[in-house]
Amino acid sequence: MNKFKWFNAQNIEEALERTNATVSDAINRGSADSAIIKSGGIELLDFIKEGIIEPAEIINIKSIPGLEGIAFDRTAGLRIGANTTLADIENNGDIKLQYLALHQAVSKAATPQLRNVSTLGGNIAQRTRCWYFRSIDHPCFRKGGTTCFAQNGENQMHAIMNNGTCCSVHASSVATALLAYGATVEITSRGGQKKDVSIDDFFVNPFTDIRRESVLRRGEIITAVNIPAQGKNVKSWYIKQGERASFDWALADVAVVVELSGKRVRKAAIAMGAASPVPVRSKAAEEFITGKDINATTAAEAGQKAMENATPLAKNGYKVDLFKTIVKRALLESV
Amino acid sequence: MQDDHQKPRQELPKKGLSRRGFLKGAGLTTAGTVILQGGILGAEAAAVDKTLGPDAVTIQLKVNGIQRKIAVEPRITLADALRDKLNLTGTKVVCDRGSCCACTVWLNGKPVNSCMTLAMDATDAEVVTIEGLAQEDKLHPVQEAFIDHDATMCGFCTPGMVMTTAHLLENKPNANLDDIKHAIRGNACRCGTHPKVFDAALAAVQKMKKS
Amino acid sequence: MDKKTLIMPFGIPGHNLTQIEREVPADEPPAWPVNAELKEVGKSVKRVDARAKVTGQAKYTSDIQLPGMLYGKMLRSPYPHARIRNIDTRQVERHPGVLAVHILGKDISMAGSKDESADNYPEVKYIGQPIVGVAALNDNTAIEALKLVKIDYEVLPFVVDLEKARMEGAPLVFEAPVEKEASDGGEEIEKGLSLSGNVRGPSRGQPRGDTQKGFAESDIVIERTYVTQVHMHNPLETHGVVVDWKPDGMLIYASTQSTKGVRDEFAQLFGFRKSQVRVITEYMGGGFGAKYGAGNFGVMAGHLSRKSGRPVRLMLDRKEEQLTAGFRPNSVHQLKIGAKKDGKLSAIQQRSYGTAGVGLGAGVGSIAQNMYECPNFATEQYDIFTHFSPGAAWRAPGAVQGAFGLESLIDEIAESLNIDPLKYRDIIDKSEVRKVERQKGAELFGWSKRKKAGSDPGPVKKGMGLAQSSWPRFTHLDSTAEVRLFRDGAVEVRSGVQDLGTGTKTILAQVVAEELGLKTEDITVRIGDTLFPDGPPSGGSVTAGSITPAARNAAYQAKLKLFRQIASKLDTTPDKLMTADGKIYVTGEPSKNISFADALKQMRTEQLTAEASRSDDYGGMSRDDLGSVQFAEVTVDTETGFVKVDRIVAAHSCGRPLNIAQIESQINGGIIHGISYALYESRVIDDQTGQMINVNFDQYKIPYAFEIPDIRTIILEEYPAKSSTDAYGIGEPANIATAVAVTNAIYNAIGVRIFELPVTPAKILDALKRA
Amino acid sequence: MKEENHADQNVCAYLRAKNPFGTLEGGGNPWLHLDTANTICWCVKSQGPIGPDARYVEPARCVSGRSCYTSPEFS
Repeated sequence: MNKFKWFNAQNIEEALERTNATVSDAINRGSADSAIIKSGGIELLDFIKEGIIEPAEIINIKSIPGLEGIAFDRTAGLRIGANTTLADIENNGDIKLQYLALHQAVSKAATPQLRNVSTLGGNIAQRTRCWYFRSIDHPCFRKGGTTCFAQNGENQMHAIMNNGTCCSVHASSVATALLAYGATVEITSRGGQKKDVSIDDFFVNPFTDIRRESVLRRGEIITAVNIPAQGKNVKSWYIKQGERASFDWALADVAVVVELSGKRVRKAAIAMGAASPVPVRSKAAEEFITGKDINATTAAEAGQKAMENATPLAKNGYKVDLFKTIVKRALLESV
Repeated sequence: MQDDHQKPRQELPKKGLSRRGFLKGAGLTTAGTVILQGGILGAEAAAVDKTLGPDAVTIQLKVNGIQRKIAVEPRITLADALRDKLNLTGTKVVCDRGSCCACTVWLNGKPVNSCMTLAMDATDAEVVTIEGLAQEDKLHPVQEAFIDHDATMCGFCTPGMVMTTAHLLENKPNANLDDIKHAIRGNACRCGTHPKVFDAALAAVQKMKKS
Repeated sequence: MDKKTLIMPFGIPGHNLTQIEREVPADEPPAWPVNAELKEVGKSVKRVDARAKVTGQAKYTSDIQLPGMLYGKMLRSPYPHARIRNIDTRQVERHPGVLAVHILGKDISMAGSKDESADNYPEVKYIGQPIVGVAALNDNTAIEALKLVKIDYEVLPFVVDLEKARMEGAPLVFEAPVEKEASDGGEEIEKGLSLSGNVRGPSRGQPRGDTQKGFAESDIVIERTYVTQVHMHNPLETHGVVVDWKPDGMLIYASTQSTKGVRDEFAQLFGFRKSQVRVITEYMGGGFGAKYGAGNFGVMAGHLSRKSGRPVRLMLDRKEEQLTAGFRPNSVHQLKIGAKKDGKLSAIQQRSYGTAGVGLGAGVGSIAQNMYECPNFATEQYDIFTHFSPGAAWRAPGAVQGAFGLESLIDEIAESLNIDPLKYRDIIDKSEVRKVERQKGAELFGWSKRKKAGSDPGPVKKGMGLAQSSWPRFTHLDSTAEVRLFRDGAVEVRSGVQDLGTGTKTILAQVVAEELGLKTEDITVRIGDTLFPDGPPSGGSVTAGSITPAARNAAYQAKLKLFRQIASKLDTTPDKLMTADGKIYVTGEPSKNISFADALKQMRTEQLTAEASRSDDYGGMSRDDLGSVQFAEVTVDTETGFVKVDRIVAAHSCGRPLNIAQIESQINGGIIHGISYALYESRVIDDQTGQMINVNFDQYKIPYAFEIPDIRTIILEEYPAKSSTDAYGIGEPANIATAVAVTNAIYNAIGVRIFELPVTPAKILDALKRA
Repeated sequence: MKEENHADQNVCAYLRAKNPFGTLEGGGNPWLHLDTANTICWCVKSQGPIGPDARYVEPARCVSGRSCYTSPEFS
């Protein structure tokens, strides 16, 4: 690791004043003078250890009081501070009861040891685990290079949709659940301005801007994630399939949130991670299942619809089948 | 210095430090305001003197019950600080990326990857390493069970396995096989001790019930 | 040499146990009875070093800190193929905290600072090939310093893919074969196997009979191609050393499977006598076959230590380990087997290709040649060179790849002949050991409940399969142990042999305790140090079979010496004395005894020592094998393609079992490696850059808790009457059959065969679509 | 087989091989039973399977006449 300075921020303003780069900035514009914000630090340390960034200063925001915690209110919904660890989310009773798919997604993320440290803010702001992107030896588009090695290379883990430019997939499986619940990300910027960004808008597709995966800019910080209250008849389920059951990144993951009227689906959100460069909802599947009962036939059909626009690459065609199956199963399990 | 770890460690809070005061009672917006006010008030104080490093900085932490002062560059991980500065080499670095948990130590009562924790983040913290798990000469029941059930082979994953398992049993005395698998799901072993680790952990549950 | 005759147990208790007469060297100890009659041997004795391991006190090479020690790091080639025009290290030498810089030449023993010139630079043939090393005050400084090295490369075309490397016109890894090159004497030198392009071979092993004729006489002939992946070792402790060079010798801490091998290479390279080089491996974090020899990193550390005058620690990081420290080569294995209607095999023909990068050794072993009765056998095994780091031996090298093909095809032939695969082995396998293992294993496993292939209803299907293994009983005769008795009561066994985590320390203590009538915990084990008599390298499952007889023999000789000293004190002659339960007795007069500890107090000298070596196998060397049978049950999700191994039953033999718990542990390990080979692990190389891209534990998938099935082992006691302990290793046998037992079970679940490892969801879904 | 039996050869002092089959009968000459398709060979001088002459290392080729050859007598 390179030498860097350390700054314990006591408040958000202080942190935002000092920071001059996000990880994405540092990767693309050089990091010699960059001062980067760190919460849990897993992601940041990973990049530094790989030599992909060499920040001049780390601004520790773990030291900022009040940035962690979970508050649940039946009408206002759920608010999770950005510094809240995944372990605290996993162990929260309200979340287990009211936001089952989120609980499931969090408890399947990383390892227990990492969940004790990783924060929600860091988790959704993390960069793709594409093995080319993570390799200092592969100057890909996302690192300011001139090619996507995965397009014609080892793309077995990669995107099966929206994959024409860069076929990486977003790493956060927690985000898949947040997307299905219609969460918003609270971003605070210099001067204390806050904005709530819908999670749909939080992630950035590579064809929009290949050098970043979220709208987060320097001088901004995630302060919380808010999730609306879910009605009484809302059910949810999350399924993650990695190569290993013990701990792994998702080859495919699906979060389903359905609002029922009797047995009939009134509203559905079907979110897929590891399908596209950013987590996506399948409008086709959602529209199909809305107004219908969920049963083996309709669930399977919804799975088919979810993959209507799939454009698999040479080595990841199996992921299409995988998604069809887990969309189906998540729908069936949700009720 | 080498003998420090043989001294008894002090009792640690089992659940670690949690700041559950967050947002409780106070309205959400209020908390946000408080933060911002703090920020404004603190702006003047945020002078250069608050920046530490990049050269060695002296930090304090409690390791295995003993208050220690060490000089570390901010880039030094907790694992390296323990191994190189305190000669506590029981903590092993294997993957160096948080994917194998061989470097597991308890940081404020919670098992974490010391290879992915900067020593700075352990400032004023309580750390327990494999060397500090036994109380004087009395092994932790998990350590005893690992010996009795041949749960070590090369032994390189063992410190991490033991620290993870011991933490589980301290917090969940009735742990079953599924709990054990969930707890050690991130701990890599290349020799294949897992079946014996399962046996040992289950035996330790019984042992701890009796004691 | 004087000889004597021993009557020894021979065969399998409960099956065919009998006695056999063996002529053995006169100084060998008497034969031990079967394990049931022994006190320490054959029991689940606790590991003697377990406490050190569970408390973090065990010091591995990577934990060694010597006064003034520096940290070494190496700069490695980023290119798979390049010529080096120039290396500029001037900036590095001036970098604060750097105390030595060294450039490796073609001949790394000779390359000092003076002959570092372009002519002496090696041609780079793989990514990760080390070039420059630095020793600095800490790791981070060393890494920083290496960034200041300037190397001018001429980048050359490369090939890393097995199939592409075989093609005509592929970039050559090795140019101009040395065939027909004249020696100084003008004669043509030995050719070796031919090299054509990057294809070298074939190696034809030991063919027998006439396969053409055999196939013509067959009622059924099936030919298939089996493909296996590259499998990384990934011991948790990486390769590495701490080297302290002094003008009069070297001290080396090494994470190695062969202390004496490391010693000999350092001595040869640095111009010392072997006695001037001391290698220590007290604790070692796994090797699995890859940790042999000094290693380029070791030699680099040696040069850096010599130049700086300080000890240097150089451990590979995980990326370096995966990039450069060896792997099990992949294989493309074409196998053709002919059989008669009654199942008897009439011909086996195999051809294989594999790549060990720039190295050799990518064959599929000799399991197809050895395991079953078949009069006609032929093999052609080719090595394909690629621009990648060299492979290394990996737990049953060749046999694991070979078994995947052989045991898949035997299963398929049984199916075609409508014979149960278990019963089919009874027809073609002459091994008594495996026969018993099949019976016992099938019963414990519940083989009779196996259903017809693919017959489970629903999308999630269960299946059962089995496979067998064969591994020769190897021993290494240059294996010596010393037993020392101390007047203060200590009993020590010493040898250079190392404990990789297999439990060598404990079994040595057990056999010495047994011989002396003591308890295992009474014995102090000092091994892994070349100051002690040479032990065997640990590879090929030779350790237990090589060093435990030596240790027992040494204990026996020490005991006789002690008897000679104390016989008069018990008013008897030495030949009347015996040991048991911590005492020395007069045979036939149990009241006349002295405790072992008291006997030691009466020794004439402070210490008494005896040394002994592994003798030749009793009854002559033979090529019989260690056999095993493993059964697997799997669940296959046909909608997602995911496979889970639910349980394994493994029946194994390893001669006289010495420590049941440790053998179980090793079998568990072999099985888990096998499952991982079957389902998870695979090196991924990007063909565009030649880089390995899953070069970490994050993307290179080894199994964790939820991937581990329920494992039951059956350890068959079996006495071949070949040495004073009659013990053999279990490391390799445990690893051979698992993967193919799993794939045979997958077939049984889904009714479709998979011919390529690892069996990923993609392959299952693809196979189901094709079916 | 014949072409791989090197019992009669003076192989280079710097050749090493790890071949389980070779240790069957002990002693210091593992290549007596060598089947290089299943054996890892390396050169001590270069610490790898690429010899100092940039050619590959195997017992049949690491013999007198090769430019980097060292007779066992002089090692």
